[in-house]
Amino acid sequence: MSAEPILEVKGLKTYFDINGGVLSKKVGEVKAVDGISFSMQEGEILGIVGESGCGKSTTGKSILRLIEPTAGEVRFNGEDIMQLSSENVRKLRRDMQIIFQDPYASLNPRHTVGKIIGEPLLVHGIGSKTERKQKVKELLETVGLRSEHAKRYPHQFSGGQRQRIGIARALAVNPKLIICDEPVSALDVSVQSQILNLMEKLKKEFKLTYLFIAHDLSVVKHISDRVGVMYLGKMVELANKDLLYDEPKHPYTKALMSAVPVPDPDIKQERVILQGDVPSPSNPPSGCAFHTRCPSCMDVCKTDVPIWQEVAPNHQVACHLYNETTKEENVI
Amino acid sequence: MEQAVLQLKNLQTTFQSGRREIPAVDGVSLHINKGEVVGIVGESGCGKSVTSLSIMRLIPSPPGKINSGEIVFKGEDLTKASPKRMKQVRGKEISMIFQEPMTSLNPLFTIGNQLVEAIRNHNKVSKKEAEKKAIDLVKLVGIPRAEELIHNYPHQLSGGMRQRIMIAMAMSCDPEVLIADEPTTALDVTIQAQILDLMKSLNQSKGTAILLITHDLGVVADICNRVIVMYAGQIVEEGTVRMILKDPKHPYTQGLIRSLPKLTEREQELYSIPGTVPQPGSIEVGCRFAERCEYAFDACFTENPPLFELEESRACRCLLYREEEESVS
Amino acid sequence: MLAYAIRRILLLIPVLIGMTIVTFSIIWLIPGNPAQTILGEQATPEAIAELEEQLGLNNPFWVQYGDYIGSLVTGDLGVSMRTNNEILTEVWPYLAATMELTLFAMIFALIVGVNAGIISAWKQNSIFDYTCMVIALVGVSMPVFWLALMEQWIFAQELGWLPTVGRNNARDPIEAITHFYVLDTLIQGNFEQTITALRHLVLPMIALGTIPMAIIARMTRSSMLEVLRSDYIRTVQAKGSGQLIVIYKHALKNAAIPVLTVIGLQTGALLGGAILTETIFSWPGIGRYIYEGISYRDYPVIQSGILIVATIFIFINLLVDLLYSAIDPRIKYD
Amino acid sequence: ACGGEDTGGDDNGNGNNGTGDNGNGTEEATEGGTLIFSRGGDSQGLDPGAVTDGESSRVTKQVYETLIEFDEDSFELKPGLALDWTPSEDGLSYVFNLREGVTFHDGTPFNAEAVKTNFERWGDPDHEFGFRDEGYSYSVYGSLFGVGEDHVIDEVNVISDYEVEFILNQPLGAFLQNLGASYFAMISPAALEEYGADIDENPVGTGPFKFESWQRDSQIQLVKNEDYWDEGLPYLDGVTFTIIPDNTARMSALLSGDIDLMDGLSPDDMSQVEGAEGYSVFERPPNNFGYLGFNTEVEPFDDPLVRQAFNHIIDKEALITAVYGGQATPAKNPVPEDYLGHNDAVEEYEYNPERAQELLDEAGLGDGFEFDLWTMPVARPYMPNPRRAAELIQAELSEFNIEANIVEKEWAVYLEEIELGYHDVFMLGWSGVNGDPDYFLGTLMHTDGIPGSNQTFYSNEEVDGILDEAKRTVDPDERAALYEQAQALIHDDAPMVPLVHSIPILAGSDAINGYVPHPSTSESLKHVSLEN
Amino acid sequence: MESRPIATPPHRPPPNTDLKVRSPWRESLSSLLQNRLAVIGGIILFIFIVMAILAPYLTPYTIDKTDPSIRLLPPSGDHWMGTDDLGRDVFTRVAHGARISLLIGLFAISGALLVGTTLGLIAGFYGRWIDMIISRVFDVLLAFPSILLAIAIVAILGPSLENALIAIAIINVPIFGRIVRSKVISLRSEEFVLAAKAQGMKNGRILFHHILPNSLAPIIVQGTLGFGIAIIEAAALGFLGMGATSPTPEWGRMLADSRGFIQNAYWTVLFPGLSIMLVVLGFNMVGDGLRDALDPKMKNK
Ligand SMILES: Nc1ncnc2c1ncn2[C@@H]1O[C@H](COP(=O)(O)OP(=O)(O)OP(=O)(O)O)[C@@H](O)[C@H]1O
Ligand SMILES: Nc1ncnc2c1ncn2[C@@H]1O[C@H](COP(=O)(O)OP(=O)(O)OP(=O)(O)O)[C@@H](O)[C@H]1O
Ligand SMILES: [Mg+2]
Ligand SMILES: [Mg+2]
Ligand code: NI
Repeated sequence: MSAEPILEVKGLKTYFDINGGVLSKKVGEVKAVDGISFSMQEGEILGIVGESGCGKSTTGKSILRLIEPTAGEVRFNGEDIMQLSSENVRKLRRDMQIIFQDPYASLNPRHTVGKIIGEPLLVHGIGSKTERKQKVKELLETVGLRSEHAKRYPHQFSGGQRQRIGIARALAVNPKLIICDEPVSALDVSVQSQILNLMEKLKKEFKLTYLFIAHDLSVVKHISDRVGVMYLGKMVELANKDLLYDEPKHPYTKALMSAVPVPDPDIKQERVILQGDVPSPSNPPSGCAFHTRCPSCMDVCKTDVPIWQEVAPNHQVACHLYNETTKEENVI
Repeated sequence: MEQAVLQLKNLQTTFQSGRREIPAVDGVSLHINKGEVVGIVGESGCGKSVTSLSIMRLIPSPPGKINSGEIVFKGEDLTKASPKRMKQVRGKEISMIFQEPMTSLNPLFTIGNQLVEAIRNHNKVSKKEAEKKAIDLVKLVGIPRAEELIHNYPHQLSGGMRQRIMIAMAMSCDPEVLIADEPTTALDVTIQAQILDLMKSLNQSKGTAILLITHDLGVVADICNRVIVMYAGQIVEEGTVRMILKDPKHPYTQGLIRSLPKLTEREQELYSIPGTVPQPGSIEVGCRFAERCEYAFDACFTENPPLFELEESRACRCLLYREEEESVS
Repeated sequence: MLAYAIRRILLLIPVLIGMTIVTFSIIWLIPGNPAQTILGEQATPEAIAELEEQLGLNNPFWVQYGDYIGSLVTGDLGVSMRTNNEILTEVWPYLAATMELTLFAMIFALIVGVNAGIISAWKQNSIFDYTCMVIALVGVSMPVFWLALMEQWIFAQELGWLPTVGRNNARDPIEAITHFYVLDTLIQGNFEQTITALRHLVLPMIALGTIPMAIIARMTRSSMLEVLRSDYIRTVQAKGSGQLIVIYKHALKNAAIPVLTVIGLQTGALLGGAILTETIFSWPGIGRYIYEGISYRDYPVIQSGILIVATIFIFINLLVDLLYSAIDPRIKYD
Repeated sequence: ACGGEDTGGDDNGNGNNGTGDNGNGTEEATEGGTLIFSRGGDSQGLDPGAVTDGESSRVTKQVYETLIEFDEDSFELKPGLALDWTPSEDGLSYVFNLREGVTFHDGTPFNAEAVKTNFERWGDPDHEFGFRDEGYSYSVYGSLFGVGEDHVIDEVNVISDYEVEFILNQPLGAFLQNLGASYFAMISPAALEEYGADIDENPVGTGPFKFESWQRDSQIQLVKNEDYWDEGLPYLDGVTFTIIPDNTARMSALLSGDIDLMDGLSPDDMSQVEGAEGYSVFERPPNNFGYLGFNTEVEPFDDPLVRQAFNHIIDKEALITAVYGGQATPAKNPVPEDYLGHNDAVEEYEYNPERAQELLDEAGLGDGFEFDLWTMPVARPYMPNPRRAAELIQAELSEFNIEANIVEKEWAVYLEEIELGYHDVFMLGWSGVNGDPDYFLGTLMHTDGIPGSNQTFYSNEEVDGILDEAKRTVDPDERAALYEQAQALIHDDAPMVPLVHSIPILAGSDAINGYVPHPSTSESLKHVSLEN
Repeated sequence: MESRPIATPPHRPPPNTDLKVRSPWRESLSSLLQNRLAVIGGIILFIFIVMAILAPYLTPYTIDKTDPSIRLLPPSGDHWMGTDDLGRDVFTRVAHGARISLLIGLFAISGALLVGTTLGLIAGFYGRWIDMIISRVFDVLLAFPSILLAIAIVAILGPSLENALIAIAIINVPIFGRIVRSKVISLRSEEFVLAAKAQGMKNGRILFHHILPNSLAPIIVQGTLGFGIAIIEAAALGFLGMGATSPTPEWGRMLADSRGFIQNAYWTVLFPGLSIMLVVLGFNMVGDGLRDALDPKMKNK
């Protein structure tokens, strides 16, 4: 843990403008990502979970500057990506890749698989034409497809196979970090496990680092080393996975854990059923964003934003329950 | 055996594709008892939705049609029912909710209007009364501010709320059977927990039998009494929740359960079933799972395995159990 | 709703300004000397020069454009060079004639088109469906002017069932009040003349309405089919509502949205097509007004005529948009 | 009937006022009924002096009257609002005796003051009723009586209530003939005062019909003038002019009984009308001239040989058959037949391809060439289908390897640009208004007409001299001789291919009695009656 | 797991060896060929194209040779569609008219397509003020009923075939522009475009390798349908005397010129009009077929 982190995110914020009103002026903003900080070591898998719309994808895309963040710092190997020119960001993308959720939408339907996988090589000027062809074949075999598949088009493949193509494409330029934006949530269970296994295998083989986004807690738990939980644009808890799953601290994490149905008739866990729905990120509640649904909500939660702090080794939480200072201040 | 409210006998539903008729559901037989919650699980495209739509006789036609088989509802074969009779059955005796709460309500009418329509389809009540009933129903599914809410349009509601409205609509005439086609797939886990809770309580308080379609074994474990596993248009295994989850017989079910990442245990590598689900209609002879099965032997590719009854309310479509079957019978 | 309407109207302003620039520069760019046209082929050059001077045709572009906008703002559409009359007052009979014709054509197109579309979608792949759709396909491929000529030939000239041209019978002219003749005759209680007016409307109405009818029929059918496949229709069926409720309450209202767009756009086609239909049927409408304006180089008439038509067109589309938001509750909040 | 009128006048008036000539039986003329007259386009305005188009004069002719009228079917003069007129010896002054007891439709009397007002209105650029600021212009007045320095009418003097004197500053051969033109009709001065520039939509004259209403591009309604000075006339209760732009559509409206009388029958439809029970065709005597003009200033048309060759190439008979449906006579002079000074002795260039080839060879163009043939975009009485005519001519020329590129411009642009000489060869024509040859020759062939009405840019000093002299000559015979001489010269120079004098045809129901088409395109309908 | 006897080496059927490369275009083509109406439309178009190409060789007549002695003859063995008022063979002219109409359609649509697509791509891809300006210009152009705008443009440029063509091209520009723009905007947020960006591709490459090929389907459909519309518009202009000049046998022009003979010689009006209708019908049928064949909704899922 002493090594330089490969990726360091500090106070990342991405807001989307809401236009409206008579003259289509900006009338508000969606705080899709609202001040997230974390860091990743090389070779680590950091999982991020959270409910739909909590800003997981936006975080992933903002790190790659596929969406321009509003504020914050993203250091990749010590270099602040936010300060780079767009040309340099383009070059940096050799080292950082992304795999998308939807295997149907993320492949250009008009390109052959060979072209899809070979294109990143081409744009980064890697290898000659024949070398690239060879590399495409290798990559296809690496992800469990056959080299003849290079001539086919995406629509001739099943969802799982397409996701393999997406992975091969991401691998093509030998990246160091891959952001996986829900790579398995569109897949059936039986196929999902194939992909998860493949990803794990590749990670070892290529010494990759994954930022693994998912909403399925069991998947995240299976694959990650550390897990962060997001709620409404904010990270509420981040810890080693065992720590997090065994001793969740944030009330939201607790509720989330208990809500996951377990396919075992013998385990009848106590459910914490949350009331109401996730509030809109365009109009987040004051104070702690979770206070509207929180079973252990205090007065302070309604007014003060909890700070992000380490409450145990390798265990960070943003919750007033664990904040002695705020508590004390409030008492005074 | 308890009395079955709904029984499918050898149902086959096909879709016309070019000149070919492709069976999406191929000889499904099942039954649902009074007050029971039966789950159907299976991978995408295995025919779960087609089965449920067939029961409602809502298969889009053309290209689809119920080719053969019987759908016996309280002794009456619905495949032979007149459109008029089906109108009575739908919503009143059997109702249904769908996977996509976002698109399952007509965006141009208020919630109240759509609820009132459902109520007045089967009850001769005035608009006023129907509206009152609608408010009660909305309250029943646990939505506060029901009086206001019924004047809202669907787009003003969140997904979870819409799904509750769908449930309210389905429960409006106290149906005997509720078919829920992946009612929580599109929802978040915390919301899913709310909805499952609601369905459980409705099942308990009203005694409505529920046919729950899902691909999430966790959901099945949570709410169902009995489970039916489908694969490529056929039932491959049937049994109580415990039987299926704890002691799966069919290699597919086994693989399915083993391939799930588990929240509660630690594992190094996940099991995975090789290959992919076959296109419906692509396998004419042999076990449809044979190609992906690690236990497959020659007969699996040449014989169509029947559904072997293994014990009470337990069946499995696998040639591995042939002798057992023979010995049992 | 109101805010939405206001927003939509404000959004129209740049378009309206753009339109005035276009109409104005079109005229400015047109070659030919209006003075010459006014005076005709037997005019003397002196007279032409004199008239040019009077008409201010020698000023630079922006001065003329400024004058133009200045007077438009005060509601002054200019004076026709041909007739020396205020266009604002002069244009009404033409406009009314066109509006009456397009209105009837649109009603015809709507009634026939929407119903054919609904029935075709309902009875998809039936003989009725096939026949309707083949007719509609031919309909959208029909050149208006040829259809008009053929109609005139067959129904007026060969069979003599309907009048060949015009809006009324010259022997018993309709007294104009609003210049919507059908309305005028009704106001006056002269039902015989109403029949005359309607008889004159039939052929041009069909000629003009055929293309929109075909397009509406096709659009209604396809959007109906799409709606009928949607989840919420399945919900309606699942709760046991009858076919008629499914089709006319739930499906039609949803299918109406794309159809409305088509109607809005087709009004433009109607207004444009009017120039051809009106020429063939001697219908003294705005199309003829503009056409005559062009051949007489009547600058103000061309400018204002085109501007009026385009303005009507965009306001109809505005109306359609507002109608959407009346039908579709999701739009208000966008 | 129309008896009992004092046939005044001198050698010009022949006292033939409707009786006798037209055999349609004036005696049993039934009174009443409204005549529906349909034509192809609307009138531009109803101020006769300010318009040039036939569709306007067709209507103003019913509402207004001129001092001198033309005979029913020719340009012979006869009394109109003036009973008689006396020219001075030197041709520089004329005294007119006006008809008494005539009132305008607004009740004000017609008298010498009114005449003075009307003439000054046209002639004086600053006249209060000139409305020149409102875009009015009196272009026919200008071309017949001159403008500015060339203005011929020096003064109009009121001698007494019913006596008016015109003083000219130079003799004008066509003076009286000009006064017969429908353009110089008398408008009520009171109405000019009242309506101002709107007079062109509120005509107030002395004519047999009063203006009732005008719906632009639709119809004009006139009603009987009950106080018309010619006792017993008109027979009709009213006239409605309607518009049906297409000739065939108009004909079917006629045959279905929607209208009574139509102008511009397509010659190809004549057989239909003639075959139909109860309808007949009227021919209007030709009074026009359609031609193919050369730009004599551009190559190769500056060479008379080429121009003559064209004259031999074009087959007028074929043209007349194909485009005019036989309703035209081949032209050899600009001046229509029956006109004063029409030179019948000129020997027509006959259709003769061999001769044409010889001429072209001589001009060094035997192998052909290419040029632009400007074609009118609109139908005119002298050229009912210019495009078709151009296609025909184009096809004929192509036999000689001469490629004619047909150029079409919008009407206004066309007129403007041929005046500027942008063309090689163009098609145009001219219609008479006053029955005087000067109106054809002086305008079309005189150097003074450049740039302007002389679009062939033909300039021949000798011809100019003869035309100038003829214009000033008052004696008809002398003038005739001069014009004949000019035509012979023009014929040799061949600045144009005279194509045809077309015969416009009308069609009407047999219920119409007493309708006689006048060569000038407009005729009074006061003797017309409708049988019911 | 239960220990079940595992059979001797399972002889499985060979794995799915269907490696036939089926490009999306090929698939669209084959589904187009299965569409009966589209095939009929294609045949109609083929006939007219052949007629246009072979026009000079189909008959012994020329389009401009006049012969008043055989004017207005009804259809016969010599003159399949009769003769017109100048004695020209109507069939010959109709066949040559196919050339003109098809060429007008071709040039007008390619012009509009080129300009409209370029503007649409720029507007959709770069957004901001460029989009704002281009979109407003489109709005303004679309605010005029198209035929009226075409008439106005011809009035500026003067009546001729070329100018009619330019006018038709201009009125079609915003139609293509809008389609492309909205397609580009929707594609811009598609995951595969985002993926291309994430791979470090430059804008130009993304635009031309990813966005443009995927916008082609609606462009092709609109191009085909627009072809027919352009032919009607050209004919309308010709009919109003604002299009082709004599003796060009443009169909609309022929209609206008023969209008007066409809009662005496219906064939002079019937055949040119019928030709317009059939060609446009052909384009509409093929266009509809293409729409179905290329519709992304029908594929993939
Ligand atoms: N381009 C955009 N413009 C405006 N708002 C956006 C945009 N993209 C995302 N948002 C909003 O930002 C919030 C976060 O979106 P994001 O896609 O990051 O969520 P997510 O956690 O990935 O959800 P999911 O699990 O559904 O993928 C949402 O409320 C979404 O509506
Ligand atoms: N309208 C239709 N037309 C043609 N084929 C259809 C249609 N509806 C369903 N099918 C086919 O029937 C098969 C079964 O579909 P079904 O919708 O029942 O699957 P499912 O088990 O509900 O899957 P999912 O979990 O994705 O909802 C699929 O292979 C599908 O291709
Ligand atoms: Mg996401
Ligand atoms: Mg389903
Ligand atoms: Ni085992």
